[in-house]
Amino acid sequence: MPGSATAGGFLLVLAIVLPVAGAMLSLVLGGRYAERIALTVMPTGVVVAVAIGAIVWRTHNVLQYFVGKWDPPLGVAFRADGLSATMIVTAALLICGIGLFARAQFSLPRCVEERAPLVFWILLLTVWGALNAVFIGCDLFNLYVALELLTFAAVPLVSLDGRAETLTAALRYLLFALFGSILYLLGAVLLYGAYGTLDMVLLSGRIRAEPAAWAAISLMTSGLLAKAALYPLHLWLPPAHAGAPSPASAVLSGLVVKAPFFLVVRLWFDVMPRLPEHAVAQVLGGLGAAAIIFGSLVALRQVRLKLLIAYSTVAQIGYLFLMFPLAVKPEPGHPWSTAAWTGGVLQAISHAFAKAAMFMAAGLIAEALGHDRIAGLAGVGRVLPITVFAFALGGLSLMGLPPSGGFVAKAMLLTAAVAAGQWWWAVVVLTGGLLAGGYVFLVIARSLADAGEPLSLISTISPGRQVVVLVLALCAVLLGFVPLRPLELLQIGRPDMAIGGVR
Amino acid sequence: MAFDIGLVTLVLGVAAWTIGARETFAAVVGFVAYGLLLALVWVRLAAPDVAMTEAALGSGLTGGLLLGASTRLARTDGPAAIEKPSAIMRLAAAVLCTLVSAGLAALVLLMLEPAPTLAPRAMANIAATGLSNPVTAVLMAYRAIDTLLETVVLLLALVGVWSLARDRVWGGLPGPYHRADPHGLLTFTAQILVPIGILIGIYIFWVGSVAPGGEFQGATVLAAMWIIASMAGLVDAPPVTRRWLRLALIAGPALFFAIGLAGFAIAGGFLAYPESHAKLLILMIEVPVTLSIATTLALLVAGPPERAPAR
Amino acid sequence: MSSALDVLTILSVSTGAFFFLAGTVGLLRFPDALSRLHALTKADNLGLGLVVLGLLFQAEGFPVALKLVGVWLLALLAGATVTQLIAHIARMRGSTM
Amino acid sequence: MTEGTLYGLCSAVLVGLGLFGLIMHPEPLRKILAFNLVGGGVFLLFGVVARKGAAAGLGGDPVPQALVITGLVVAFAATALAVALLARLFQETGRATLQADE
Repeated sequence: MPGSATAGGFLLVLAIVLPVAGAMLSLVLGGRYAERIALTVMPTGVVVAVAIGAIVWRTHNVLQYFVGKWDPPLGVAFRADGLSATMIVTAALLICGIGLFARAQFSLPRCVEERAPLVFWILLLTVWGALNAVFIGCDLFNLYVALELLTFAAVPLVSLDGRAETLTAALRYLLFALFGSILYLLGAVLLYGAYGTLDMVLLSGRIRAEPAAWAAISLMTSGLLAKAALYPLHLWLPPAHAGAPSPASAVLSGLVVKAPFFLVVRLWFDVMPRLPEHAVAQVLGGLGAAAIIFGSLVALRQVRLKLLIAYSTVAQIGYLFLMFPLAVKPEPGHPWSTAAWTGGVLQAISHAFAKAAMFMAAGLIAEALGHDRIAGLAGVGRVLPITVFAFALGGLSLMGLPPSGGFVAKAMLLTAAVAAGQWWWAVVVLTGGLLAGGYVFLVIARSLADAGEPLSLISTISPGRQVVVLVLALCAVLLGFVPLRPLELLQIGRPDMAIGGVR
Repeated sequence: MAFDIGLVTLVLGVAAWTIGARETFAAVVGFVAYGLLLALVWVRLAAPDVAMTEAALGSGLTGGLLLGASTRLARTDGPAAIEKPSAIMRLAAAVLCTLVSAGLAALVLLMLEPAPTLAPRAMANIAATGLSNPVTAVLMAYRAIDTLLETVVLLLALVGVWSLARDRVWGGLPGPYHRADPHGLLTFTAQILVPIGILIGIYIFWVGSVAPGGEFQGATVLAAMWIIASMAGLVDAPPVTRRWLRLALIAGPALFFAIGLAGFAIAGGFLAYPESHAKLLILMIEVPVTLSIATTLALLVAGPPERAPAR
Repeated sequence: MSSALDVLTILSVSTGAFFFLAGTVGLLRFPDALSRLHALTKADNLGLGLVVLGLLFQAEGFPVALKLVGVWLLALLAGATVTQLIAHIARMRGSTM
Repeated sequence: MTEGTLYGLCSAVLVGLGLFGLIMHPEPLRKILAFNLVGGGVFLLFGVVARKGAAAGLGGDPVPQALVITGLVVAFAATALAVALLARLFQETGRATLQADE
């Protein structure tokens, strides 16, 4: 049985209500206020997120809330364990950074309402609320609604400029996402039919190794993979993430694709910890490895900066799935299994910061130059030193070089692979790092090259925006300095894992 | 049972037609029929609430939307211009989908009978909600958070649709213009049908607390009436920047949130209702929610602003 | 008493079903749009009317009977309007559809 | 075989049919149509589960029935968004396909 609701559980409700209420208020008050509302909601939301994290950290227990006082299976529960709390704080910090950055681009005129700014702020706030709903959701159908909310907020962000290419990208994204939702829903109904509940905690106690459970986990995982753009279901991602306005790209690449990944982790490790077979996990890892190699190779051949970063996202998503063959059976709770799990989650977080910073840096460069052709970047390092530096810091994390969050994450995956005797994953991690080094170096070397003649900028970039980008990139780096003890936060509420196994 | 077998055959036949039809328009017509047949299936499965939603929303409004789209996109280049997937691809997909079907069929045959159910729990607690239709009790009490998020989903879909307007028509009127013909038959029909339809919509919503029906079904009927009236040119959509329109759109979710939050104070939890006032509070939520859903559905069908605002 | 009503219901609904069948055959076999529409609406309106009439004998109470008649009237209205619109388009295109 | 099982088999075939359309149809509008068709099949499976869970004097478990109502509304919202995207794409390019320009 799930425990009772815990004190402070109302914070979970606030984490959803605040951003969504902000979005509705923006719609009603109109464009002139949308930006101000968003900028008011953001610090409040960060306070809520940090409070959730602090409570989970201090009490060393999960935060739980039964909506309407109806306990599962009849009602719907919200639940925040260490992993949820970490994701919520990550999302809050990133959304704030992106919001501050986007002010210059989506600032609102005082007299008439304009389409793009109004829509952008509403969508940004809703993405945030939907992400929080995914991170604390505990009921498979409630999570379906949250995922759809996330999709409907994310898709229009892609086509905000209304060009034919971005419209095509948005439509393709939507179709992939709908395909994914249908498979997910099909899995959910099979579970309900077999076990009479959709609550994850109850399900984890009832589930047995039988055909219905097998079919459900395969269908749901496949659906979520389409939404997470894991190779070979990645086709929609590069045009969508590269075509969106840069703050939107940062949200999409940094946060939105992490939501379906988060749910796969939940399903595999929390709902059905004893179910997945090693062989199936190897397949997932294999797809991850293919994504790393393919994404990185294609990124190397890109002509445009934003597309390069988007293909790098395809590759970095691959790393997330390397944790499955290493952390799933045969021995959950084994030190290497915990290391792999933690490494995978840390990769999700550090990539979120690094990739958001890199997309926004690319946005600034494109704004200054009027284009984002990699061949034409020479001299940018001189005019936008902070931006290029931030891009390089983000790149550090992608390559997995110290000091960075990416380094710790990849080192953990590497250690786990070696310890588990599955050396082939270690080869993939190292190769992926080298290839990432290649495409990041390509950009940095270009930017630092001598232009020969002074660059003609079409607009100047305020230092404030560059600093925001730098701060996000620094967050990715700082994750590498976090002592390992706080990583125990991630383990709170996870029955199967040996706490301290990461040491 | 003979009736059920006949119905299943029809449903499958129409579904195959919808997937296989050469013309998109024909496929859409097939889809509308498919929806109506599914509504019958829902009646056979003892789910009249779902049957009404399927007929009104799944078949009616979705069908209308797709019909409109198929005629609008009719001038697109013919099938010849579009690359057909190769025969091998088609074969692979066919094998894959057959496997999915076969697997699902096997699972259906393996399903427990009787299946695990929440019906006894839903009935045991229904007194606390003041409702007597268990489906409405699930939607408005036990799983009210789903319904609340769903109203937000609809709103967001509308923001998404509006975001597809061209910049110069922002603030303009949604959808194409329909000129009224005061002596036309459509105008005549609309004048008779719309008042009756509004009455029926309100009735379906009202009866939802005790009998099949509810806010989604009622709101869909109301939205359909607005669409008919606008097709006849009797009403026109307001400019999307109108404050009252925006208020009508968010009234439902906003009140839902407000009463949910008030639950912290009066019933000790988000979206909890004190037993003595549960029915009243649920009604207070349902009225604006019906209004907001109806407005949102109608505007979703109308599409993004297309006509520049009169300045 | 009730068995007499049952007989009436069976007769009426069966006749109604026959008209539906006839209408459908007409829709499939008649040569041009206008006569197809004619077959369809004539037979269907009559068919539905007879089905409703048959069900009236089984109705429990006045409100249910009123709803049944309402269904028929609304179907008549919708059918007539749609037929008119289709016929209009058919004539404008001058085709046999 | 009960009627529930019969409709369950029907939904299994519908899902397969719809998925085939969703994957294979090159035109986006047909994909959207197929998505709705699969949706109908999946929802039907909810209905079958509900029917098999008939208890407490009810003809079916009300929880999955309510979920279907929510699901139908979400599917409509998805369809409306997809159709609007497609219509705008058509306005911009005169085409309603997903072919890349490259």
